[in-house]
Formats: sequence, C-alpha cells, structure tokens
Amino acid sequence: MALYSDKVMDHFLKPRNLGVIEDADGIGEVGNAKCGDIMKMYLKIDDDIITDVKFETFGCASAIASSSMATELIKGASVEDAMQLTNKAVAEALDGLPAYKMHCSVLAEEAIQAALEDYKSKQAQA
Amino acid sequence: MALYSDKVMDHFLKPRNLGVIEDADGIGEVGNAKCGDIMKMYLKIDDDIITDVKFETFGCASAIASSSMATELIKGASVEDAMQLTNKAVAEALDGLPAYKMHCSVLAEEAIQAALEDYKSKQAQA
Amino acid sequence: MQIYADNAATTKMSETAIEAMTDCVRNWYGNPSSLYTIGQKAKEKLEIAREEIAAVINANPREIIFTSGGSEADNQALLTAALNGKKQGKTHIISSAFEHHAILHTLNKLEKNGFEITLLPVHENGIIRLDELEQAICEDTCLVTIMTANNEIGTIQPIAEIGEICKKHGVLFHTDAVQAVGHLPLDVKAQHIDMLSASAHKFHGPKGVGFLYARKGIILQNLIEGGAQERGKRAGTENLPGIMAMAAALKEAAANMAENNAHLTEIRDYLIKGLSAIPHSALNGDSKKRLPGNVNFSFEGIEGEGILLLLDQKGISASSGSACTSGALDPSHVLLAIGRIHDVAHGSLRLSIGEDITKEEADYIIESVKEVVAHLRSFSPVWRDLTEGKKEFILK
Amino acid sequence: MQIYADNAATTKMSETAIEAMTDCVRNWYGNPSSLYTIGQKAKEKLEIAREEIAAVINANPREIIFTSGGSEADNQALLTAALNGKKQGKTHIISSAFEHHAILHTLNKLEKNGFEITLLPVHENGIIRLDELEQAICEDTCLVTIMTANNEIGTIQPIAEIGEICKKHGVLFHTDAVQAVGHLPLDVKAQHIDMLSASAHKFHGPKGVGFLYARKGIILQNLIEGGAQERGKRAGTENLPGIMAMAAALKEAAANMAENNAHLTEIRDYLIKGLSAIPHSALNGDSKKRLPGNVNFSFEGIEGEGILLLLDQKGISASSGSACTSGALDPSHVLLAIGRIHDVAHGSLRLSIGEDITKEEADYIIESVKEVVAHLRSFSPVWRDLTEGKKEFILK
Ligand SMILES: Cc1ncc(COP(=O)(O)O)c(C=O)c1O
Ligand SMILES: Cc1ncc(COP(=O)(O)O)c(C=O)c1O
Repeated sequence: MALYSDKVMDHFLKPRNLGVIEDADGIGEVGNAKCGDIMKMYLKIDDDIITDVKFETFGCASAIASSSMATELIKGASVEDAMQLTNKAVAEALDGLPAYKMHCSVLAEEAIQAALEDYKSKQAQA
Repeated sequence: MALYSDKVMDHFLKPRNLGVIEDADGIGEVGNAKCGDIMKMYLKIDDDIITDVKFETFGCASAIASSSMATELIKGASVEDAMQLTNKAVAEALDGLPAYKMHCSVLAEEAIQAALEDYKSKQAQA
Repeated sequence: MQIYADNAATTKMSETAIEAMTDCVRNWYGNPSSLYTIGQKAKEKLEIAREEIAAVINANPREIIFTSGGSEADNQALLTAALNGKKQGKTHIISSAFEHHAILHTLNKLEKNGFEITLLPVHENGIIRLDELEQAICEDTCLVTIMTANNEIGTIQPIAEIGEICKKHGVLFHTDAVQAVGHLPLDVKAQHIDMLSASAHKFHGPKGVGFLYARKGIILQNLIEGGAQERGKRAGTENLPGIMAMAAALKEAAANMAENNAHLTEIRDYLIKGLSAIPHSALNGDSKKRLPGNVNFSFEGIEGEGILLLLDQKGISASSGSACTSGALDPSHVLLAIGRIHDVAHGSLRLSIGEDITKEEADYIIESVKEVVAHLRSFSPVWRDLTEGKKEFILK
Repeated sequence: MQIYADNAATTKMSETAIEAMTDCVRNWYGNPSSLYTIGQKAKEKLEIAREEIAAVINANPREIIFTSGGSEADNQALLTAALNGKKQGKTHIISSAFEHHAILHTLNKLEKNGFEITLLPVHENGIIRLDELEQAICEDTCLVTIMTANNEIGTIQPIAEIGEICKKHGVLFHTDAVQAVGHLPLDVKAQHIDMLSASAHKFHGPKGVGFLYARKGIILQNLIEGGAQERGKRAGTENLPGIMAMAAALKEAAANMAENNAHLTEIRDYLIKGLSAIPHSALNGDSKKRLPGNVNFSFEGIEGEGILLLLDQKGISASSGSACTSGALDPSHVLLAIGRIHDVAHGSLRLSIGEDITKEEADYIIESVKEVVAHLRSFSPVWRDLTEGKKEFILK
C-alpha cells in the first residue's frame, strides 16, 4: 500500500526515452505549469511506424511515470495503433495510479495524440 | 491531592463518638435520604456542659467525617460555646473539604444546632 | 489483596496493546499524510489497523473513522444524524433514559436547537421495549440512538431487533457500543446498525482513541474541521500509536471473547449469588441480559461513597454510579431510570470485573462488601429507622 | 544516510516522553474521575501534568484544558469566540490568509453561519502588518486569530504586538501556536494571548493529544459534550498516558530550547546559504523571523513531489507544502499567500530539521537537493523554455 506501485516508481526513478528529438516528425505539448503538469512528446515516424519517441515532463512522479510508460507503449507501433492508446492502458501498464492521479495518464494520452496530430497535419501540408 | 485530606480519611475510617445515647438530653436530626445525607446527633448535657455526644450518619465519607469532627469539637464545651460552632470550623479542623462537599460540614453544624435547640426546648418545658 | 474491579470505567492496557503502542512510537513515527517512505509506512499501518478493527464488527474498512474516544464518536454520530435529518425536515430523535452523558448532553443541546427528543423508558430490568420503540417512531424521526450495553448496570439491549425496526421504518440507527465492543459479539450488517461508537480504553486498549463506524452512504458531518485526514471527516494528525494499540487490543479481545465471557459470567453469577445474601439488597438490571463482567447492587440504608472508600482500603477498586458523575450529589440517572428511588439509588455499588479475576478474589470481594455494608449500616440512622420499623424497607 | 527533516509534520517522540507514556500505561491506568486510590493517583498525575504545561507558557493550570490535538483546540477556540461573540451581536473575525486548515476550514463554516471573515494579507515575507490588523478591527470584531508560526514557511508573527492591539480594542486574541510551543518562548500574560492551541506531536510528544489555553474569564464552549472532565468543557476519559508524555516532552523542550535553537538556527542558515547557490531558487518567507528549524525553498521549472520522492530515495524525509494537502493538486495556499505564482509554488520544498541534525547531514542535504533539482530540470519542458529564453524566469 505504498503511494505508488513498483512500476510507477521504476518509471519515475528511471524514466525511459527521456529527452528531445531534434528533427522530430511530430511534437505535442499539453498541460500548463499553473496546474503543475506539462508533458512534451517528440516522435520520429518512418513509414507510419513510430521508430523513436522521447519526452520531457514537468510534473509529479506519476506524470513522469505516465509519460515514460506511454512512450514505451507506442514505440514501434503504427500511427494508427498509437492513436488508440488510452489513458486506461497507460495506468494499467503502470499497475494502477491513485484515483487523484489518474489525470496524469490522461495527460500522457493527450500528449501522444497531440504529437500524432502534429505529425498528421505536417504530412497533410507536405 | 487525594480526594480527601488525611484528617477526613482518619475520621471516616475511625469515626469518633459513633452510636446513640439512650437517655440523651438533646437529639437533632437533619438532612434527608433523598439528598443522600442524614445526620443524627445525641447530646448528654450536665450543668450546661456537653459531657457526652454521639452520632449516627447516613452519607458520604465527608458527611461521616464532618459529624465525627463536629462531635469532637463540642465534647466538653459549654452549650453556649457549642452554639457558636460553624461549618467552617468543622471543615478547617478536617484540613479542608472539596468545594462540592462543603454542604456536609453545614449539615454537621445544623445537626449540632438542632440537638442543642432540642435540649433548650426540653429545658424550657421542664 | 489488590483487585481492580472498575473495568467499566477504564481498563488496564494489555501487554499486546502496550507492545503495539511502543512499537509504533519507536518505529512508525511518520505522519501518514507524508509522501516519503516513513510516512507511507505509517499510512500502511493505519490502514491495517482500520481493516483489523472493521473485521471485528463486520464492517468495511472505509466505514471506520478514528476519533479521540467514545464521547467524540457519540457527538459526531448525533450531530451527523441531526444535521442530515434537518435537511429533510426531520427533527425527532429517539433515545433511552439511561444513555451515557455523551449522548444525553448532546441531545440536550440538540433539543435547545429545535429538535424533539423522546427518551424511551428502560423499565425495571434496564431494557427498552420494542413495541414502545416502534410506537415512538414517527414521520419526523431522523435517528434512534440506543446504547448496546449500559455502562452502570450492564444491561444489553436487543440491538438486532432495534436495527430491524429502524430499517423497516427507514430511520437511522446509532448505538453507543462503548461498553460492548470487545466484550460482546457485534455484527453491524446482521444487526442493521447504521452508526456505532467505540472507545479503546474499555477493552484494554489505550485512552484517548476510539472509532465511529458509519455505514456506507452516510455522509458524516465534521466535528473537527481542518486537514483531510479520515477522508476529510475528522481532521487532526492521526494518533497512530493509539490506533495501532486499539487494533491490537480489539483483535485480542475478539479472539478470546468466548473464553473470557464464559469465565466472567461464572464469576459474575457467583458474585451476584454471594452479594444477594446481604439482607435488603437488590441486583440492578436484568440478571442474565447483562455484560459478563457487570455486577451492580443497591444496599438499603447506606450511601455509596462510603462503600467505595472502605473497599478501596481493602484493596478493591469499584464504583458507584458512573465515574463521571461520582463527584456529584445526585444519584445515578441510570438507577433512577430503572425505578430505584433516590434513597436506595444512593447506596449502590458497581463491580466491573476483569478477565483475570479468580474465584478466591470473588470470595474476598463478597466478604469485604458484607463487612463494609454491615459497618456502614451499624451507624446509619436510616438503617436504624428501617430495622426499628419506623420506616418500611424498599428492598425486601 | 537517513535524515528525518519533516519535523513540522510530526516529530519522533523523545525517550523522556516515551518513558512517561509507558510509565503511565503500566502504573497509572486508573480513571482520574474514580474515587479509589488508583483513580486519585491518576488524577494527581493529570494535575501535575497540567501544572507543568501551564508553567511553560506562564498560564494558570486552571486555564489549560486537554484536547486530542491542535485541530480540536483550534476548532474549540474558534467556536467559543464565535458563540460568545454572537451573544454580544459581534460577528466579525480577523485571521490571516495562511493559517492552518484547522483554522481556515472552521472560519469557512462560520462564514456560512453568518460570520464575516477578514483574512489579512501576509505579504512577501510571510508576516502580517500591524497597521493592517488595527485597521481591520471594527466594532463587530469578536476575535483575532493569527498563528504564532506558520507550519510551511515557519515565519513568526509579532504576537506580543498583536496581543497589545487586541487588548487595546477589547477583542479576543487566539493564536494557533502548534508550530511554536516547545520551539519558541511563549508567555501568554506578557503577550496578551487570550487563547492558544498546541499539539504534543510537534515537540516530540505523542500524537493525538494537545491542549487549549483559555484565559481565566473566557467561558469555553464544548465541542465534545458528555462527562464532566476538564471542568465540564471537554468530555471524554482523559488520555493520561498522552498527557503525561506531552508534559514530559514540553518540559524537556522548554529546558533545552535556547541550546536547541542556537544549533538549529546555525544549521538552518547554513542550509539556506547552501541551497541559495541553486540558480533560480528562492527562500520562502522572512530569512530571520522564522522558526529555527524551518527552511522552505521554491525551485523554478520543476514540481515538488518529484523532489520529495527523489530525496526519499536518498534517505531524506522532507515535504512540499503541508502534509495534509500534499495529496492535492493545488499548490500550497501558504505559498500563494506570500505571492508565489502557481508555476513556482508547485516546485517547493520544506525542510524542517530536528535538534540532532549535524553539519555533515546538512551538507548531504544540500548536495542531494542540488542533484535532484538538476535531474528534474534536465527533462523539464518548462526549464527548457526558461533557459532557451522562451519564457522569463520568475526567480532571478
Ligand atoms: C499550525 C498548525 N495548526 C494546527 C495543526 C493541527 O494539529 P494536529 O494535527 O495535531 O491536530 C498543525 C499540524 O498539523 C499545524 O501545523
Ligand atoms: C456507554 C459509554 N459511552 C461513552 C463513553 C465515553 O467514552 P470516552 O470516555 O472514551 O470518551 C463511555 C465511557 O466513559 C461509556 O461507558
């Protein structure tokens, strides 16, 4: 009955895919500092497959862990599959989040969506 | 800071002048069972001097101790002196009583007064 | 001989409870609201205690909030029912004439604030009548609060039946189970109890901690506002050492209940038999439907305080009326409620024995009480009048 | 290294306090309301504890009532002032914007019941201004309640001056001294304090016990109704083990206060100096008029929970905002009250060090915080924007 599951702590202490992708094909940023959470996702996409993903997060441990887990879940996935990612899937993959922290997984979902939208609109322009 | 002073406990545990005087010259009874205290005083008086005094008490420890102490204070005294006995004197002789038990010393004073009145009215009749 | 026979006033903490308490103050001193490991460990211990306590009365852990004792739990339960009732326009409360002052004084306060209070009679045996309860319930009734077991005379109320009636009429049912928890089997679901108050120091736990059970769905009103502890319903840093010790004590009491009660009942009945030999005395309250450890007698012609202090000299700790009011001049409202007139109510003695009492100790108690009663009667003017036929005996 | 640096949330009990507690549960288990020796011995211990506690704040023992902690004391003080005020037609209360929730939530409740509440600003340094207080007082004012020292940023209010102003205007003055008692010298007479709340677990006493001082002449309103304990003002069997342990802890704290504070102040200032080296950080609250053990910093570009959990990994227990609200999403109302904007308030750290802290530990804390802040900033998009000039730094 610790505050967070071992999975959350693991992803918080050793976040996967930290950083930026300089020549990203899609970038999404959601949240605001006032609320205490900002997530920024960078995607590298080849042939509709997410070949690389990185993130930066300002926020609590579960926000960091949710971003980290979300990147893991979509890395190597097709854009279409990544669009299906739900916050529930992120939370479940983390072995659950406290009820009042569920919004962190929502943010992670939204950040991914935003990055994918960014990619798509760039595609459309190209 | 025990409930009662050592003096009160001493007079409660070893009441002085317990009992009745069959041919008393004055008898006084005050209080009632409803309130939880009844005191009865018996006086033997020769030549206006209280030569013997006995008491019976239904009541709490401080009522018993107050009666006991009151009898000690008036034994051998003149009727006139005994009439001056105050509840304060009784309480002081007991090294004090808790505030909510002061009425016990009042009862003792009243019992003595009643017995003396009884003696006087008998004298007057004689 | 030293015999502590006032376990209804308070109990000595069990070794198990003391260990739980010292374990906590040394090892689990964190604040359960803190995020770091030391805090979360404390939180974990807190929730384990909640589960253990809930299990004993068949409640859900989420239905338990910790309080500073029985009085606080009683106050909060009544306040909750009253405020929630008022919102629905219901301002009638039913209770009994011999509740603890934590209930009665709170009801007085509510009465001043416009509530109507019905106090059911408890009759000579110290037990309410179900038909009278049912008759008292009306459209306006927002709460029935009846204690599980009385603290002075130990009589046990038909809780399951009361629960049933309240359920039928859709009225909240609270029970002050301070004297019962840890001593009698309780099952809030089977007995249809909506709220229940308990206090740890009555079952060999620590003083200053208790709990309030409130069935899921009941929105508790705060008595103490502040931090978000206890799901926002009771502010204040949790008394974890007290709570852990309470859980340990309650688990122990529940595990040994059947055995303890068999022994206590035997000694209780032995004491009742022995004391009944004192002329012009009477047992107060039903002789069977009473707490296994409770013996309460009235002795005609004498006053209670003297009995206590003389027994104390003999090493026996007992009480007359409840501890809270023994400083007062009025006789116990409980004894008056079961119809003892003042004169007799004044001369009462409560023995609430502990689980480790022996037959030899019971014999010593009986002999001591006999001596003390005889001594006090020997110079009681009331007793003289009674024996000389100037007054009639009330207790035959 | 293991460093407990959250003493403002709760402290570990001192050995002296633990001994007093275990002595009591083993030897003084009687109910102080009971008449026999075991009860009267308990009563004696209770009154000695009251005297010892009263002496520390220069009160009369009769002016102290024991409660279950700081929250209860705060609630009862405010209820008392409000009800007594209402009787005189006075329904205005002055407090400060950064009080503990035990005060603020109670004021909210009073506001709903028709009271008018003025919350004084506490400005950037976390200290109210006396002229603003005096201006706020009006004919209707029945209470000024200002905390002695703040629980998050540790700033100390000019209590004696506030007391003086209240006295001049004939207004009751209550102070929540939960963070101050045992840590700062207090004198209720010299400082003109009418009511004062304290909680034992903040000065190495037990959790679940505290006290309320109320000057002679103030008629307390009961929060908990029932038995006649505490002169009828607070029902419930007294938590004697807790009370004895509280008295022992407070005596000890008072005796060692000067020595403790000299050491704490030195280490505090050393920590402040060390942490100030972190770029774009700021101390919260006045740097001198603060509790000797309190250090509170905001670090731009990161969020507080991560700081805490990473420090926890390094064996350091600290907090962000108060323990009670650290589960919540809103940043601390205290930091907002001193003008920190949300973005920055989120990234705050409170270290409340204990008397036994060493310089080596302080060095370890400084190094650890530096590492943690650097790590969290390394992947913070906010920090990136700040360093890349896309956003302006708030903390220079
Ligand atoms: C300033 C202040 N007031 C009141 C309280 C409440 O005290 P307790 O948690 O002991 O009820 C606290 C601590 O939690 C506090 O820091
Ligand atoms: C029946 C009953 N209710 C309530 C209480 C109050 O419990 P506490 O003194 O722990 O607040 C007691 C004991 O004093 C009791 O016997």
